[in-house]
Order: sequence, then C-alpha cells, then structure tokens
Amino acid sequence: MSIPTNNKQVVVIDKANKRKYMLEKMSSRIFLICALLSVLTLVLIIGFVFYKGAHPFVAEGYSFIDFIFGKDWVPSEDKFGIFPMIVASIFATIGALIIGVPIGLFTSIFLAEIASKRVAKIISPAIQLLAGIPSVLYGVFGLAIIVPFLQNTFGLVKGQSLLAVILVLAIMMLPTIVTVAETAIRAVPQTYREGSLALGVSHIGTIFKVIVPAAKSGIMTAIVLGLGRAIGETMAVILVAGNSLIVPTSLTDSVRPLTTNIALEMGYAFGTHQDMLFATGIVLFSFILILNFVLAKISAKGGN
Amino acid sequence: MISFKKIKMGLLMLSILAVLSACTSNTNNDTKTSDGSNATVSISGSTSVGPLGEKLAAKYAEEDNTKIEINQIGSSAGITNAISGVSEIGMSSRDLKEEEKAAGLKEVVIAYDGIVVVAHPSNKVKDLTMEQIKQIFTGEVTNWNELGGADMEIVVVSREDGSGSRDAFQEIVGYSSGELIRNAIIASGNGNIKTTVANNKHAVGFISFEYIDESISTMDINGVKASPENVLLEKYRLSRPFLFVYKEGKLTDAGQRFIDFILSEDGQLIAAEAGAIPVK
Amino acid sequence: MSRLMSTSVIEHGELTTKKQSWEGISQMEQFKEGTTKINVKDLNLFYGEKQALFGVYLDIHEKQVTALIGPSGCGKSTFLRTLNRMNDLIDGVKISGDIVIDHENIYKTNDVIKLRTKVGMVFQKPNLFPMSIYDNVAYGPRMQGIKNKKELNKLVEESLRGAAIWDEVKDRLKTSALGLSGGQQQRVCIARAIAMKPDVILMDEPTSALDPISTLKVEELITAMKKDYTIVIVTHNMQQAARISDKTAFFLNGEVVEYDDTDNIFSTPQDQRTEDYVTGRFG
Amino acid sequence: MIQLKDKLLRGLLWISAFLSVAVLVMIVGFIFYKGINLISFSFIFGDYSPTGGGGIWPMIVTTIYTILISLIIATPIGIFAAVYLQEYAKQGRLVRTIRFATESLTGIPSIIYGLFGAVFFVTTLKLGMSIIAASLTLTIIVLPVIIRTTEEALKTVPLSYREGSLALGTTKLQTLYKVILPSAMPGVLSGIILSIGRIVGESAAIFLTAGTVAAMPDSIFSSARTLTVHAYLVTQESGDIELAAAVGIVLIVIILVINLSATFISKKLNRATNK
Repeated sequence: MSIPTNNKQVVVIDKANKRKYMLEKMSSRIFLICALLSVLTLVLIIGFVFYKGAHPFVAEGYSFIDFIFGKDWVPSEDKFGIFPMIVASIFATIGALIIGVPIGLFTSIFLAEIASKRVAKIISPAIQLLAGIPSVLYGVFGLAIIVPFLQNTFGLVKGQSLLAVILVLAIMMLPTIVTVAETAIRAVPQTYREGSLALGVSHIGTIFKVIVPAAKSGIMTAIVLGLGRAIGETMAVILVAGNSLIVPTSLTDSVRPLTTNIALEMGYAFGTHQDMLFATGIVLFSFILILNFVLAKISAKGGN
Repeated sequence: MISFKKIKMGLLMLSILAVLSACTSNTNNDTKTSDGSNATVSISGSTSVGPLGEKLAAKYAEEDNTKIEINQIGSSAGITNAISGVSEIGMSSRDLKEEEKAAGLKEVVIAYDGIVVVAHPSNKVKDLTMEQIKQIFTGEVTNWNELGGADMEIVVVSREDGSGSRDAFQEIVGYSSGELIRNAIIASGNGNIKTTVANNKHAVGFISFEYIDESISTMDINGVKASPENVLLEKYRLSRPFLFVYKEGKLTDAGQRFIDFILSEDGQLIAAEAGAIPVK
Repeated sequence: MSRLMSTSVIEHGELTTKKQSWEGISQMEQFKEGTTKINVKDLNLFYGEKQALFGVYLDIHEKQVTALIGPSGCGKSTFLRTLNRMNDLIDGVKISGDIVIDHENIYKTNDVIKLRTKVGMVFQKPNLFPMSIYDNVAYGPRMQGIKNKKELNKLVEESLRGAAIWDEVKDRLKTSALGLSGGQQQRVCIARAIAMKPDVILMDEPTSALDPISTLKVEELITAMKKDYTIVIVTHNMQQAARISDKTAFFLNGEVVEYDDTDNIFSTPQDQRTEDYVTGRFG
Repeated sequence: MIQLKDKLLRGLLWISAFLSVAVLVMIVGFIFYKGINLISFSFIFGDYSPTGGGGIWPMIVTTIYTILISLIIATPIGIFAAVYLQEYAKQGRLVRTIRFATESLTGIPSIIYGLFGAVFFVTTLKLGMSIIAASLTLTIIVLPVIIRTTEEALKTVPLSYREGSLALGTTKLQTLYKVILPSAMPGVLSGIILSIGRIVGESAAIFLTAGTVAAMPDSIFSSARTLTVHAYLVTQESGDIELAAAVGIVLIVIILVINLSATFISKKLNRATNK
C-alpha cells in the first residue's frame, strides 16, 4: 500500500496571513543563506589551505616524504624540509603536557574538592582571567624572565631553548586545563562521594578512586583542549624559542616549532615557498584533527 | 523580561557607532589637506628602512597631508607587495635580485646604511677581519678565545630569512643561507637582535647603524671603525643601500612628491640624524 | 441518539476498512442532530514507515466536550495533534484521509495560521512563556496584529475572566507568569488560548500534572466553557471523562474502537474491548 | 601506610594549587610591575610618535574597530546559521557533519587563519593589508564559536515554548524572535563575549592581515596595529619590555572589563528569564 501524499490545493489565504507567509518564507531563506555562508567559509578555508598546501607536491613534483623528513629548510635554495620543526613541535607539546597536565589537574582537584568555598571563589575567576590574557604577554614574560632565568641559573650559553618553550606552553595550558577539569569534577554527582565516604574511604581516597575516574571524559576534554592551545601557539613561542633550524637533541637547544616558522616567513614568502608554508599548516591542522578524533573517541567511550 | 527589541536596539546603536567613528576620523583629515586630495601612499618593507621611513613621514606630514602608511614587514615582503600592487612603494635594505628587477621594479636609493657586527659590552673582542666574521657565522670558529676573547662559546644571532639586512650582510661577508651555522638564533627585527645580544655575553649579531646604542659594543672591521664617514670613504665595506622600489607607472604623484622630499636637503638631513648615510 | 460508529476491522498486516453505515446517511442528515464541527474521514498517520493511526472516522460535535480515552500509546494524543496540525513539527510524518473543519479540509490548505487561530490548544504541562501574565495572554492577539492598548487590555481581562482566574491575578498582571501555582498556570494557558477567540480548544491531558483541587477547578471551567467552545480533551482519567464529556471515543492501537455518548460508553459499551478498558480490566 | 599516601597526595594538591596561583601572580605582577610607570593619561589617549614617547590611542581604536566590524559581520550570520541548523534543518547526517566541521574549526590555530587571510583577503580580494582584511579573518575565526554557543543556547529552550507559541497560530519566525531567541539570549551573549575575548587576544592572524602601520587608521581600509600586535612588534622591533608590559596592562584591563560585564549581563538575564 503506497503512502499517498495529500496534494496541496491552493486556498485563498486572507491578506494579513499572506504577508506573514511571505515573511516566513523570506526569513527561512535568509537563515539558510547564513548557514550556507558559514559552511562556505568552512569549506573555503579548509579547501584553500589544502589546495595551496598540496600544490607543490601535486603539481611541481616535490616529494612529500622529503618535505616531512627533510632536515634542511632553506627556502632561498629551494630546500623545504620541516622534520626539525615537527620534532620541535612534538617535543615542546609533550614537555608542556608533562608539566602542565599534572599541575593543572591537581589544581582543579584542589579547587573542586579541597579548597573552601571562599578560597575557590577567589582563585577560579583569577585563573579564568589567566586564560583570557593574550598569548603575546606570555611571550613577553618568557623573554624577559624565563630566558634570562634559564641562562643565569643553569649557566646556559643561551636562554632561548626548548625548555623555555615548554615552560611558556605549560603556563599557557594551565588555565584551560584547570577551568575545564574543575567543572568536570564538580559535575560528578554528590552520591558518588557519599557512597565512597560511607564505605570508610578517606577523602583523598574518594577523590582519586571514585571522583577522578567518574570525571574522566571531562578531564580528557580539558587535556586535549589544553594541548590544542599549546600546539597552535605562535606569538609567545617566537620570542622564546630561538628559532634555529636544528633537530633538538637536548632541552637547551633552541628550536623552531611549526607555527613559528609560518609566522616568521609568511610575510615575505611567495610562490612555492608560500605553498610550503600552507603545507606546514596542513601538517599542523592534521595534528589538531587527530586530537579532536581522539577526544571524540574518548568521550564516546567515556559514556556518561 | 529582556525583550528582543532591546537587544536589537543595542546592536543597531553599536553599528551606527562604528560607522560614525569610521567616517568621523575620515572627515577631520579631509578638511586639513591643503591640496584637497587625500591620497594615501602605502609603503611596506624592510624593518631597517622602516624607522627612517616613519621619521621622514612624520616630518613630511607637517607640510603635506598625504597620508603615508609605513608597514614594517621585511624587505622581501615589501618587494613582493610592490610587485603584487598591495603597496605602492616597497622598502628594501638590499639590492634587488634579477627576477625582482625583471618584474618591472624601478629603484631609488634614498640613503645608505651601514651594518655593524655587535657583541655584549663585556666582550673583549673589538676588532674582526671579514674572514673571521665569515668563520663565526658559518660555524668554523665556535669559541671567543680563538679571536682573542675570553674562553666562551660563541652564540650566533642572525635575522629571519626575508630580512634585507641579512641578505646584504651575507653577500658582503660571503656565505649563503645554507652555510649559516645551524644553531644560530633567528631573531626577527634589528631590535630583537640588539636585546638578545645585550642580554647574553656569548652572543654576536649584526644590526643597522640606526640601532647602535650603548647596550651593545660595535666591532671594527680590519681596524676600520664602523661609522658613516668610513662608509662614505668606502673604507668600511659592510654597507648597503636603502631602496624605495615601485612598479613602473604605479607610482602616484603623491608618492613621487614624498620621494622628492626625501632626496631634498631636509630629507637627507633627517636620514643623517637617524644614523643613515645621506646620498647627497 | 443515533450511533455513528466506524468499525475498521484490522487483520494484522493487511488493512481492510469495512464500509460502515456512515455511507448510508446522506450529507444533510449527518449535520442535523448537533452540527458536526470536525469531520474526520479515513485518517491514517505514518511516522516514517511506522503507522500510528488506522482509518479513523470521527465526528466531533460543536459546543460539546468530546473525550478521547484509551491506554497510553493508543494514538489519542497523536490524533488530537492532527486536528491543529501540530504533528507538522515532527519530521517524516505523513497523513492521509480528510479532516474537515467548517467545510474546509485543514490538510488541503497551507494557511496553518488561520487553522491554529481557530483551533486553540492546551498542553499537559502548563507551558507559559517567560513573560508577565499580561504578555502571555496578550501574546496571541499581538501576533495577530492587534496593537491598540485599550483593546488588548479588554481582551486580556475577558480571557482571564473566561478562564475563571481573573480575580486571582488581576492585581499582578505585570509579574512573571512562572510565579503562579500549577493550577493557576494551566488556567492562564486556557486564557491565553481563549484570547485568540478560537472555535475549538484541544486539551492534551490538561490536569494530569495538577493536584486534585486544581484539577476540579479546571474541570468546572471546562464544563462552563462548553457553551462557547467545542472542546476535545485527551485524558487518562476515566472519571474525568465521565464527569465532564458529552461524547467519548475509545482509542486502541491507533484506531477508534467505539465512539458514542459518554453515558453509553461507560454504562453499555458495545465492544468487548471497550468494556474491558472501562471496567479497568486492562490498563 | 594509607595515611602516608594520603598525606603525600594532599601535599601534592596543595603544592600544585600554590604553583598555579604563584604563576598567576608572577605573570600579572611582572606585567604591572614593568609597565605601570608608563601608564598615564597621555600614554593611553596620546597619539603614536615614531620617535618614542607617544601614546597607544591608535592601537586602542584599531582594536575597537576589529571587535566591532568582526562582531557586526559574524554575530548575525552566526546566530542565523545556528538557528537554521537547530530549528529548520533536518537533523540528518549533513547537519551532524557541519557541526563536527565547526567543532574542529574552533581548534585550528589562528596562524592558519592568518595564512589564509594574508593570501585570500589581502591579495586575492585586493583589500590590501587593512583592518577590514583582519576583521574578515577574525570573523571566520569567531563564527564557529558563535554558532556552537548559540546552538547550545537554543537547545536549552524547552520544546513546550515552541509548541505553546505555534499552537496560538503564530508563524515560526514570530515564535523565534518573540519566544525562542529571547530565552536563549544568555547563552548567545556568552558566545559573543567569548568571541570578543578571542578577538582582543588575537595577534598571529591580525599580524599577517592588518600589517604594522603604527598610526591612527583613516578608515577600515587602512593598515593599522591592534594592541596585541603592537605589544609583539614593540618586543620584537625595539625590545622595549616596559612599553610591551604597559600595553599588556591595558589589555588585561580590557579583558577584565569584558569578563565582569559578561558575568553581570548573564546574571541579570538569568534573573530576568526565570524570576
């Protein structure tokens, strides 16, 4: 039995309603256009970056492998290898992770579980303010305080180094991780706490055995958001990284992460050099996509 | 209940405010211009030529209200913008390359500028030969004691790839970007190099004459002191032209008037005061 | 009281609609006794592939309270929402058959506004807007284009009086409607519907979220409103149906098992299934 | 043994909290310590002078310009797009892919937007290095933020409001701007406030699209420096940490004002809707 669709017999609609229907149709058109427009910007930016970025490999026969694993980046001599930068970005992000996540998580647990209401009321908004501070100021702080500090206390030849970048990125990660993780921990239902405490488990035990596991997916989101900000940071890093084109072997080597390379050279790059910077953008973009994918998988697996 | 009407009114006010402020700042400029035209000359390029350009533009603004826009983004960027038409005039602190000339760029030398090798004030080394400079920047020499200084590792500080000062410096000293020592610190901008060197006793870098001050010590080359006089006498070879480049036929008369002003007496005086070397 | 009964016998998997006595009665005669306000002929409704209403024939009489009863999930609410095309909001809903209100097939016109001004609706949970009591009741008329302050004030007062809540709210019309009690809110919802001057008011279990006292107040209001409006009410509460409705339709698995005067349905049900349900043998 | 572990962990909690607060105090303290003596009336409202000693008023005006222009373009488009995705579009796979795309767009580092803006707006569209090029780039940056927050806000509006309004014979549009949007307003506003924060803090994207002209912009087509770009260029060009810190103070004050007004507005709105 086919499902009959009732045919629209045009009935004379009185004038007032006609204007309303016209308005209705027009407004839904406008909303549709806006949605298409935002999708257009989406497609435009992703398309443009991928088009420009892939051009040298597709059209001009540069090998993507040399691009990824090449050690020399000398645009004037047509050498485009970003391996040192990829390693720099990865080391910097992992370093920042090792320092930023534990401190960030423990602080968020402190604020959510240990600190008195009054104390938390002062510290959380202050940390949220830290998240709002433009990253350039972290760079200025890094250049004026962290770099000389590393240079003098460790007797280094130069303060600009991977360690400086790690410290700056860790500091920048903190507010994002603390705010997001704190909300996740506070969202854990009170019954979980009472259940565990009722079994005679200490407050600390409850926190680490019941509450943190329960807020796992929220904490994961916090970490990945913090990571995303660290990987994408540019201006703060340029001032403290030293920007030399070597594969970092020790914490005291000066490095040039991917984002810094784009910012440093975008101003004057053109032709293949500019395309190679877009290709660097693609590598960066795929890092972020992998991160988002991991986040989606974790929070999905996290269930609640 | 915050009705949507109030929000709409708010947004409306916001946009009117923006449009108003946009045109008010326009109008007060129009009224002042003597010859009625409010042409804007967009200039972009070298971070070495930039500061001189801004000082010249500030002086020029006292008598003619053509708006001079100085964008400091590096020599090659200025040249690219001049070719692509994004800017009317490009500023370069290095000679044009063949393909840049081929793109139809005309050049005008507005001044000369010396480049000086600088080190931390506490550094005992005060004089270097051109060969020694090359060895430092290519990594053959890595310790100050090989140059008569203290037993300290050398930290090389260079400019980013698109900088005119770097190209000119490398050309005169005689090494290519590929040969630059790998762990050299790359600082974008003369100011950045100066602060890096001023805060690190191991460091050595190079800056334009305009940026010399007591926070760093300047190196002589083969016994010749780094000074405008020695450049004019061709005894100090580390120098390069400050160029204004523009595409054939793209130069507006407002742009031409600004260049004439620069090459005039007052213009060259300002260049000298800024530490550059006058053309005349 | 002649019985207009539609029996659609369903052998599962294959729908056959036995033409019932309906055809025999001429057009004129069917309107004679208590003019029919809403005439539903062979109404089928599909949520995508799943069919929810099977060949419903129903005549709802003007200025009477018609109750729709039946176990949950039997399609009575779905049927109610077809009468003011609220089901259009749901993706993938397909309708076949005819619903005629005042000689106009409501699915043949795309002037939904006119339909919904004529057929008002009150929902299970009071859904007043986060505005003042006055703005809530005046919302509909304002949207219809009535701007004149004096006219609106009169209309709001009339509607609130019509919903028997004027005395309780007349001195705080400007305060937020969300501050009222459940029963009061529901009556303001009714006032809001009345303000549109509809002919028909649909009520989807209007008292199931209310306490007994408020329920009684709403029921008295409904009986009082009978003289001005045709009311169709879906309810779980059989006593309520018995108390306030003139006609009752018993829905089961998406079809109308029996439709008759309320007294007949509750005292002498024709169909065994109606009897089992009415006597509470199955939920 | 348990007691020891507990004490150790509790100690760690206190230490990390102390560290975070210490970092906060150090950074904000450093910026105020270094920059405070430069802050003066003439510094904030004075015009810029290349020979130093000038004020930063042109930079403040440029920052305000970028905020206003980006919001005027992004807010309507963002809200209307979110309305379409939430209220009109069929919630099929297409809408879900669009949402995932906007989600990942919010994660993209702003340097890539700068890259795109520098080529697309500056050169291809011949806008040149200008405030409008930077603002358009910023619009693309904040658009996904506004769309996501508006959609979340629309989700919080109960379905019963929509049904209540439609059942009274109003059109979808009337229901939208009379009932749905007003009660979703707190969420929408928080999205806008978030975007302002991002615009003010942005430097990488603006640096490549608005150029570095340190003067009062004539119109939105002239090149100019925002506060954050100025702070960066000052550090890079002249190494003047004090000046950069002073600009930092102004930035922190602006961010503080935005955050406080945000909490104030959302409190007021929340009180208004469910009073």
